[in-house]
Amino acid sequence: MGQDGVPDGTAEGGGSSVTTLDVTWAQAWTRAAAQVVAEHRDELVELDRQIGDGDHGENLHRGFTAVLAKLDGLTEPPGQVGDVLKLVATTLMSTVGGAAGPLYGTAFLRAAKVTATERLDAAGVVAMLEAALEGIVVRGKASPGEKTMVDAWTPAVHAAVEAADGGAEPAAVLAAAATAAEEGAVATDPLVATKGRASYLGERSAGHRDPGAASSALLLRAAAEAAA
Amino acid sequence: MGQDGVPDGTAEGGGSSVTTLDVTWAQAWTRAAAQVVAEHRDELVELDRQIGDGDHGENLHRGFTAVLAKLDGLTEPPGQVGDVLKLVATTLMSTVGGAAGPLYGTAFLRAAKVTATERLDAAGVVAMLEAALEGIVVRGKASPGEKTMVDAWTPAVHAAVEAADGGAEPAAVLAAAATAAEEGAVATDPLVATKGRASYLGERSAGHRDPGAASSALLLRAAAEAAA
Amino acid sequence: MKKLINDPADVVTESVEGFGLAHPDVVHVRTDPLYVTRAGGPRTGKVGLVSGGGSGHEPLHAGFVGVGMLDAAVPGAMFTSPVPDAITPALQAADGGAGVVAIVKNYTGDVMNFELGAEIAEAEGVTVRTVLVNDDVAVEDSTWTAGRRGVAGTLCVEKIAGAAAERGDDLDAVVAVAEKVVANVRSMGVALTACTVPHAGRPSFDLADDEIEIGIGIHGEPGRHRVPMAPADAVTEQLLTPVVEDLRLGDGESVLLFVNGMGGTPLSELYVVYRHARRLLEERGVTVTRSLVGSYVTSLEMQGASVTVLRLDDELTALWDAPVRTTALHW
Amino acid sequence: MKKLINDPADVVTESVEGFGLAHPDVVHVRTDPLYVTRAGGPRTGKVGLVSGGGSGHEPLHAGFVGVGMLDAAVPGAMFTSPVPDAITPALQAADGGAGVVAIVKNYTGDVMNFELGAEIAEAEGVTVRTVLVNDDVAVEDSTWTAGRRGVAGTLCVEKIAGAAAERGDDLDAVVAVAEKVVANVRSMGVALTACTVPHAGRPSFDLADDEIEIGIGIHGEPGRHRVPMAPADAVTEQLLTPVVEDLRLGDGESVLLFVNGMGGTPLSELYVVYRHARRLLEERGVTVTRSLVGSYVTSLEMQGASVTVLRLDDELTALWDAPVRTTALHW
Ligand SMILES: Nc1ncnc2c1ncn2[C@@H]1O[C@H](COP(=O)(O)OP(=O)(O)O)[C@@H](O)[C@H]1O
Ligand SMILES: Nc1ncnc2c1ncn2[C@@H]1O[C@H](COP(=O)(O)OP(=O)(O)O)[C@@H](O)[C@H]1O
Ligand SMILES: [Mg+2]
Ligand SMILES: [Mg+2]
Ligand SMILES: [Mg+2]
Ligand SMILES: [Mg+2]
Repeated sequence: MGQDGVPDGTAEGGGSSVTTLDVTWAQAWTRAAAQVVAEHRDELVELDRQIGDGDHGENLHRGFTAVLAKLDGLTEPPGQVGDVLKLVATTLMSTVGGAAGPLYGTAFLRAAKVTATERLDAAGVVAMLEAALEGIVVRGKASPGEKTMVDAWTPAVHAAVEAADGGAEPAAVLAAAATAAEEGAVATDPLVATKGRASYLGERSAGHRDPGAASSALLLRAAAEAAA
Repeated sequence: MGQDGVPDGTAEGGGSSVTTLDVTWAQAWTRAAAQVVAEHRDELVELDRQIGDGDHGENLHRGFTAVLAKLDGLTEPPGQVGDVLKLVATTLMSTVGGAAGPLYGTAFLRAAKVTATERLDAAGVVAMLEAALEGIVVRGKASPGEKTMVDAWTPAVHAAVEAADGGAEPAAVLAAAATAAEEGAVATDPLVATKGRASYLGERSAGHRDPGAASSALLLRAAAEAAA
Repeated sequence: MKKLINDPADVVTESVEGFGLAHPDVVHVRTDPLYVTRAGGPRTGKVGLVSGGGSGHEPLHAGFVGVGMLDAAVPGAMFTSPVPDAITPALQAADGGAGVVAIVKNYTGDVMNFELGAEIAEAEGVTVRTVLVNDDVAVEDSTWTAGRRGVAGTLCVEKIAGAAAERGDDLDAVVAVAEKVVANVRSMGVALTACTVPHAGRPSFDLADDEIEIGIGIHGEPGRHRVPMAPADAVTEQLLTPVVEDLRLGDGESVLLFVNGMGGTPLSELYVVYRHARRLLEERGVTVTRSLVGSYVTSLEMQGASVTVLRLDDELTALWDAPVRTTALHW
Repeated sequence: MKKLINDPADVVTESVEGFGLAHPDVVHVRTDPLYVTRAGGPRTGKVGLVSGGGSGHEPLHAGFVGVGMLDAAVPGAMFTSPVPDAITPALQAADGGAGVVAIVKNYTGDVMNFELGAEIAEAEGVTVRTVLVNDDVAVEDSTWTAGRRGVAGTLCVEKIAGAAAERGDDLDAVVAVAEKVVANVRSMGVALTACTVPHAGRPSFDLADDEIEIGIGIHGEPGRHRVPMAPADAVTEQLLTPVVEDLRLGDGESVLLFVNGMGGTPLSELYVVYRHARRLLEERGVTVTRSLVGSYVTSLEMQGASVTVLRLDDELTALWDAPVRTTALHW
């Protein structure tokens, strides 16, 4: 669903059929993201309750509910992938609050800037993910290993690059990214947080999954499924 | 203990040996009272928690602890029964607070006034109990059946009069009063309170024992046992 | 039970000592017997104002000692009326020669202890008049009860009588205005949780997770009835309606609306209650011209709130607005 | 979870609406986006002061809007920093032409959202300077944390910077005095019970009946370590010692001692803590010249307290004493 499915007329390379992701996919991703956030709201609240302040699921749910309303209220269909991502960015920025609002807001804003196009190929998907991670790092100044959402996005970008380099199609690139993000989120469990609210706990933050890494994995899986 | 035990030299009537209670008994009563209050402190708190504010046991315990300290601090032994009761009265009045402080304070003060003597015979015991009840009623303006300590003292006085009329000795008069007070306290269980803090509960005060009636029974039993 | 206390037997004294240390410019604390007076002592010729009662309702009453309100406060043990031995010297200390008004919440214990304390003070030459506060509409005022209790409305009586005394009203006039407030103020409270008296060590009543207790007093006594937990607006209506009806508030009247926290309630929730109570009053044509929201007459750490309405006229409004400089009320 | 709220999603808006209705003489509430300004708007030529953060800490920050303190406050969702969309107009509304100081508690979310909000306001022509408050000594200030949190000391920064702005200090001077307060104020808190965020519906952490959590923040976050329940004096010492040591307070210095309740703590207990904290300071030769005791920077209905010490000099003392007319602080 949402995947263009039409072999790209100007496909290059060794005869592989090349698909691209378009604005329909972007909308499908957004809707899928809103749905997984709603489904996992309580789980994310619980993760944040363990090592934070218990609002992460609620904040994202409020944000994506607003995103859906914005999407439904559009009078003209968005023309470019970036239009959808920009709507997501600004809405999250103005409704989520907390740490996640600016972080995801900046991620989607940067992603939107590099997707001012009607179609994304594998390289486009990689560029989008790289821009998103860059936005998170610019805003939050965290490095990998600090037990934040960076620990989901970094391996995701890595896996996406690798998949694209290996000739994978956009959907497969996203799937690789999602899987890596999920592994990255799980890998935050033993880490001691040194950024964000969990850092106040010191050693006691170990043994819990970072909520932002968990939600990042959910968002990336939604992207992959919208493309599948 | 504390009972004089010496047949009264001027005994009248049909050859029965008459005993009297003296200041030693009054002190023994006071100490016994302090002890039962300490032992039943939590029980009285619990009764008051049910239909009041949960302080009755604590208040009496604070009061009788102060009474003991005063008694121990006396430089001269008290000469009359009333001296002991007056010490109890003023100490309770100035340390118990709440409803029970003025009520017991006034009871012991009135009782002290009619026991300005070295010895109490059965009639003297009756007069003492009557004066105590009168003090409680003057201070609290409750009638029997309102679920207050009056419901322990009224039958106690009644039983004391009856016993004395029947020729009982002081110890037996007190024992009859204590038993009647105990029955009176139990009989407050089904009553709906119309005086004191329990009255705020209306119908919901039924099914609980009045804490002041319960403590009154304890004090009267202590008096009887000090005379036995 | 977890509390920031040392020995339960010392909590009142230690707390009042701390209070005195923190606010030497406003109050002076005397121990043994324990009472609190206005810093600087009584003003000659001013009617003195004294209140008191069991502790556990802080800032009531010691928090209301200061210019424009009380001259002295007598804190009893937790939830236990103070003894005459403390009341008498407090009445004496508040006397500036113009007599003293004792503002007493209508509880059997408080009434009797103040009666005794006043008797002795009078014997020592202090003219004492007593005003009983009985604003709690949860309790029927009938021969079937000890009469209505004094709860949060007490603050209104103390503030307004305090202003009258401060501006130089004589004893009769201060008593009259205090009684006018008593006649025009009503309250009703709800508990979401019970409180734990330190020496008891367990909650004053047991309340299920989905129940609330309507018509509670401020001593951890259970209320009049227990109802299922409901949204704040519905609870507010259950508190406000009997208050308004008992006052027979009519279209066009002006009131003070006071939403009081029981000690453990977040301020944010009190404003949610205030918002709806105000709407309900407005729907009845009643104008809220003065407001107070906060935890002023508490029941230790109890969660819950009470709604107090005071019918205002120009005199009461002006006295409410008059300056007050206590640790808990200040304007 | 029992709370006096309606829908958890509406609690902040309804509460702030009620707040605005109750205090029209002091504040003005704007909704959508939600922020609170001083009644009467900004004073031309005065440096504006804005703060904000997640809700659930009431009276912080909206309760500190008024003459002598804040010009605007931005309440976020419960325990969630407000969004730039609300921060920007609040900064604009506070601007009297002399620039605005944003007082931001040092949390990742607050810092980032205020950064974004300020960026947009600056693009609209408002000069914004930000002061980060990070008084919580429970958190190590190192590369191993997001830096120390801002907790109850924030009140001191807002009060003193507010007084400086009110007396006409320019932007640089207000920032300088705010930073001076930040440099000299430290806090440490303890939780006896956790709090429950409305949308979460269960306590923010689990604490056994005989345990307390030392070093908690104000967002229901767990603290640094868990210890057995102890008498108030012992707990007070555990709070005060790290504060004093971090400040390197020496013999002969003067301080403000601020004992803050976390929302569900009886005032009487706060004074017990105050009493011992003051003694401990005096034993070190430190003089407590100013005091504040009450629940000002809270964590919903959490039971617990924090101890804040501010090193005073003549300038800070005079600014602390300067008149303030907000709903929560008034003198
Ligand atoms: N500096 C940072 N860089 C990247 N991610 C961060 C940073 N700080 C926090 N986060 C992420 O934000 C998540 C928490 O988001 P949320 O609960 O919405 O915010 P808050 O901590 O303000 O309540 C954390 O789990 C973490 O993944
Ligand atoms: N008007 C009254 N007359 C007689 N006894 C009363 C009256 N009011 C209360 N009492 C007694 O006082 C007891 C409560 O005492 P206590 O708990 O010490 O006082 P308080 O109600 O002030 O907390 C009641 O159980 C009742 O027996
Ligand atoms: Mg969070
Ligand atoms: Mg009692
Ligand atoms: Mg009592
Ligand atoms: Mg948050």
